[in-house]
Amino acid sequence: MSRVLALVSAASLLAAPLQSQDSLVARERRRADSLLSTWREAQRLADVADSLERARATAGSDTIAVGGLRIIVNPSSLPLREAAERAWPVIDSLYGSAAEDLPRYPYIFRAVDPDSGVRRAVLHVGVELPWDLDLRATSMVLLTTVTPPDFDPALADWLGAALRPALRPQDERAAVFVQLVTAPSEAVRACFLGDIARCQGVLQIGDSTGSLERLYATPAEREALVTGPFGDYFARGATALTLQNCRQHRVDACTALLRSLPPGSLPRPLAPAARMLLVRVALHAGGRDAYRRLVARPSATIGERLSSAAGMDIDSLVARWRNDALAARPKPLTLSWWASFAAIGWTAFFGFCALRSSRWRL
Amino acid sequence: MIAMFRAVLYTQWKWSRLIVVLGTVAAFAIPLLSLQGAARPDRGALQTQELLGAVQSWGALYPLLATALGLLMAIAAWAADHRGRHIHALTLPIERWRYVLLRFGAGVVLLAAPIAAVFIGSSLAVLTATLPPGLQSYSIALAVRFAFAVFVAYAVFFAVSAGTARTAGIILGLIAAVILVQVVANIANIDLNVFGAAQTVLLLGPGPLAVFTGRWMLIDV
Amino acid sequence: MASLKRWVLVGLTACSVLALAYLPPRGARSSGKSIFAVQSLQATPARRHAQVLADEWRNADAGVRLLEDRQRLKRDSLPASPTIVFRGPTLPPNVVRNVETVMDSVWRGLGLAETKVRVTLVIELQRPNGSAKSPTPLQDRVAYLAPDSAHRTTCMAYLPAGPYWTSFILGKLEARYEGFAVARFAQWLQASVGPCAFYAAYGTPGRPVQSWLAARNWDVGLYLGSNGIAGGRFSSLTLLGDPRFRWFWDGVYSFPPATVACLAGRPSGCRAAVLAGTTEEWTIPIPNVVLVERRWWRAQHLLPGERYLGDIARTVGRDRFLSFWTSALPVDTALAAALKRPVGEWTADWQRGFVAPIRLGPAPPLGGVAIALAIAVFAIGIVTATASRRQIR
Amino acid sequence: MRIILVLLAVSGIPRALTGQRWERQVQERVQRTIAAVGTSPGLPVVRRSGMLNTDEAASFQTTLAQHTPYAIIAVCDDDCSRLQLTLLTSSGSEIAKERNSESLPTLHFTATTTAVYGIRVVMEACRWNPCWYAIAVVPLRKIPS
Repeated sequence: MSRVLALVSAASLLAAPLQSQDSLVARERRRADSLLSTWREAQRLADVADSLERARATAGSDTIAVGGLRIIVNPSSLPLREAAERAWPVIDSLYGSAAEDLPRYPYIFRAVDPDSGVRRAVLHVGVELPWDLDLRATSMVLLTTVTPPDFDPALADWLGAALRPALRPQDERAAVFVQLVTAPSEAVRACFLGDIARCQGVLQIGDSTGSLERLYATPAEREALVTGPFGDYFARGATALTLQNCRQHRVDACTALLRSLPPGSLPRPLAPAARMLLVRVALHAGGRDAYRRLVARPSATIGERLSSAAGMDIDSLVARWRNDALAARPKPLTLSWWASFAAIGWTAFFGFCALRSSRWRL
Repeated sequence: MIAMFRAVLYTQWKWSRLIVVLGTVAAFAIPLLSLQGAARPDRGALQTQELLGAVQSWGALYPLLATALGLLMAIAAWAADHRGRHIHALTLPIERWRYVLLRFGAGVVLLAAPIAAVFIGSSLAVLTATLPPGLQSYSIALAVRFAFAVFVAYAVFFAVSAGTARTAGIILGLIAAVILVQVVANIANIDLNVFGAAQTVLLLGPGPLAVFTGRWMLIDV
Repeated sequence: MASLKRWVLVGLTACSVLALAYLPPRGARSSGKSIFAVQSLQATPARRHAQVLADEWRNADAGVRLLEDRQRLKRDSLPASPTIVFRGPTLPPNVVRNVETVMDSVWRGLGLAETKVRVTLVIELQRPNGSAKSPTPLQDRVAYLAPDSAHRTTCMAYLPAGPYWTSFILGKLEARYEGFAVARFAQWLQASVGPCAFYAAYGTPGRPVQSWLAARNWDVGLYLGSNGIAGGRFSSLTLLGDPRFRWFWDGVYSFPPATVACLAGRPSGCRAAVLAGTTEEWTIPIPNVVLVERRWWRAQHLLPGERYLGDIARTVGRDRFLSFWTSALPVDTALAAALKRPVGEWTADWQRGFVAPIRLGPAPPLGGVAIALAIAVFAIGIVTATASRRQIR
Repeated sequence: MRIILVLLAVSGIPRALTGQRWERQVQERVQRTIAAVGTSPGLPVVRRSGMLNTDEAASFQTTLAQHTPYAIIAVCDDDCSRLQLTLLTSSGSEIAKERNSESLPTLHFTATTTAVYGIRVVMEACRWNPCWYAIAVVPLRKIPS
């Protein structure tokens, strides 16, 4: 009898911790599984709720169709039709034949009272617009919120912005010219002076390896980059010492710091406007199907996509981009006629005030 | 002497009553405005942050008001004497230094009204507001600081304005010269930061103008 | 005199009108209007509910994974250093060895050798995103499985490596050639051991301390090292920036009043900030999973709270810290006994070691006031002196 | 009886060989104490070991044979300064308690009848949690009457 009891007690003692661990894991696993199934159910419900919201948002709304544009909006005094008639040719000229796909991406607007104090239903779908926008502002909204058809993330990452119609094409070109002249990068300067290969490097349309060497070739540029925009970032923690070395013109230290940046965070010497202009040039050269060709193969490199869109080899495309940018040199400062008149007027006014001064009267 | 002071006080009141009354109303208004919305009982942490942000923003007006009051009162104190080329003042049967002190004293007495208005306004605003837990009001400290700022501004501008036009011209010229030097240094890319040095010496830490700078928080932790 | 009364009356009337206009009940009702004319897009309540559930699942899933890893643990590693387990792609042996070598040096750097509570680091190399079947697993928060009644001598730390450290560990980062990248990796490991470092160094805390730390999610025990959590002097305070700028104060006021008061060097505020979480008896769950906030530096009661307990341990020495750590007395009594000073005073001094006390309220610097008054008096003196020499020409 | 011995061997000795420093420490101490008190041939020494945080308790049951004097001893590691040892009946009422011997409490007991008894150990003071402990129920040689 006593042996059996001892056996039972010893066995139970040995088994206890293992059992408790197993049961704990099993219990937690069950909890996680039940949470997961609840989440799946909630997800399904959320999908239904979203679709209902979409239906609710578009119910009782007018649908305005101009060309490929579809605008769903509640009845209001917004001049959306006229705005769409203005915007459509610009959008159509950018996306070409792909603009026919735009009905797949309708605008959903909710015209609202511009008085911010008025209580409104929470917005779950679409965009709110104050109903007092004028025709120009409304057309701007359409141009700046149009969804580029089949615009893939790879292209978006490289471009740094969505591809939409340019509001001021001449200004965009002029901005690129200024960048080519002023960007603190030898590679950009070489591009400006006509080195097309360097242009491709700074536009990052080739392979992405050794980007640091291609974008910031000289030690001075790297030091300026590290001590300038990244000065604060590197001044703390383990990089502080290396930063000091970099400040003392140690090239290896500056390079090391820049290499330690997370992938993709190395600043590009040319702003998105430059790449945007390159795409516009390609689309302009490639005709109405250019955009379709541009978005046809998201897996291809940017260079291949651009040259297939433009229907020409990448070198000539980049050369054309450079010529466009150089042709858009900003106008030198000119004095407008009214400014000179204003200057003379003010001079006369203050002169008159001076003559009226009591000090002249005896 | 009392009668003399009363006479100076009265004349100075006549010259500067508009400044005093407007300054008093402004001094009363700023604390009320800075605590707008503080009476809502449903303030969470974020609202507390908003409230303190608003108090901090409105706080910038106190030193401005103090400076403006000091400047205008100082100008008003001497304007008449300058106009009369000090003949009246010099003919009075009183030592000139006493006369200066009477003028200064009269200005200080008149400036007591806006200082009191800051105290009353801030006390009223605080009493009628529901402050989030953890925050407290600093009405007295605010009024005392305002008094210091007004006194210092008045004294400095009183001294400048008591001088001749030539003195004022020299002071303004010096300031203009410093600005010019800084601008030229910036253009020529010379590593010279006169403004920074002046800021460090005058405004930061225990600088002579530190009483005007910093945060004038009526409500704080 | 009549004119004086009239002007005084005008002033009083203006003030009364202002008071009527702006004081409650009329003035202070804020309408809560948005300053923007249009509102931005919001998720539907159903979608938000799904997101909350996804978050709960992430936390539960992280706990389960830690428990499963703990069961699978092999005890063949050296007793004097933490075990390292990698999740994700299989790594070549030399990579694992490199990481273990760095971890050993980190462990020695923390002054740790063989410990009663062993630490296991589960380094999660970057995982794929979620699908329709499950949400994205926890990837951006560090989680700890504290020793509990089921397993008393293991503390598990779950470290999602993220894209940067994953590429570093896999040797795909250009910076792998750079010495300091290794140093930063060591810092990352040291900072990531978190509460497990305290369990290893000082064992399981007594119930009051455990409950206190659980109530505040270990915000004062996230870092045992003596440097800043990101090396050098870097701490959560550094993120506040420069007091001359407006955003510094926005940052300061985003913390609880006690924390702000402590930043101003007030012992009462420091005491309240330290003892936050001691009022209620916090039940320790089983399993005891500690999930560190994504932005932990925004959820602190002390700045830089992450090193508070580490600094106390270094200051008072191991024996006194252990007496506090395992004490059955209330936290304030035990801590004051270990510090041999009132908690508020010691903490205020500790706080001053990192940042000069911020100035709250409108009080100006005394020195400034004194100098300003001296200048004012001096100016008046000059005027009185020059006035005596005034002449009419 | 052989089966019990096997189980006890599994529970105790191999873990002592592979465990941490503190676990080895208590195993060695209990071994030395058993040797010091001396055991009765033929009857097994029941041993338990484990770890406890301050103020935690652990208990187990074992069978004590009638008319056999037993020494029930408990040891703990260097970080433990006070251990409480209690002998209980199977129904849980206390028979004997030892709390004054700091880290080496010992109970002497001779059962009138063979029965299951409970043994409880309480970790009263451990400066570095958890503290390891080990208990041995040692049958002593019967004193000839």
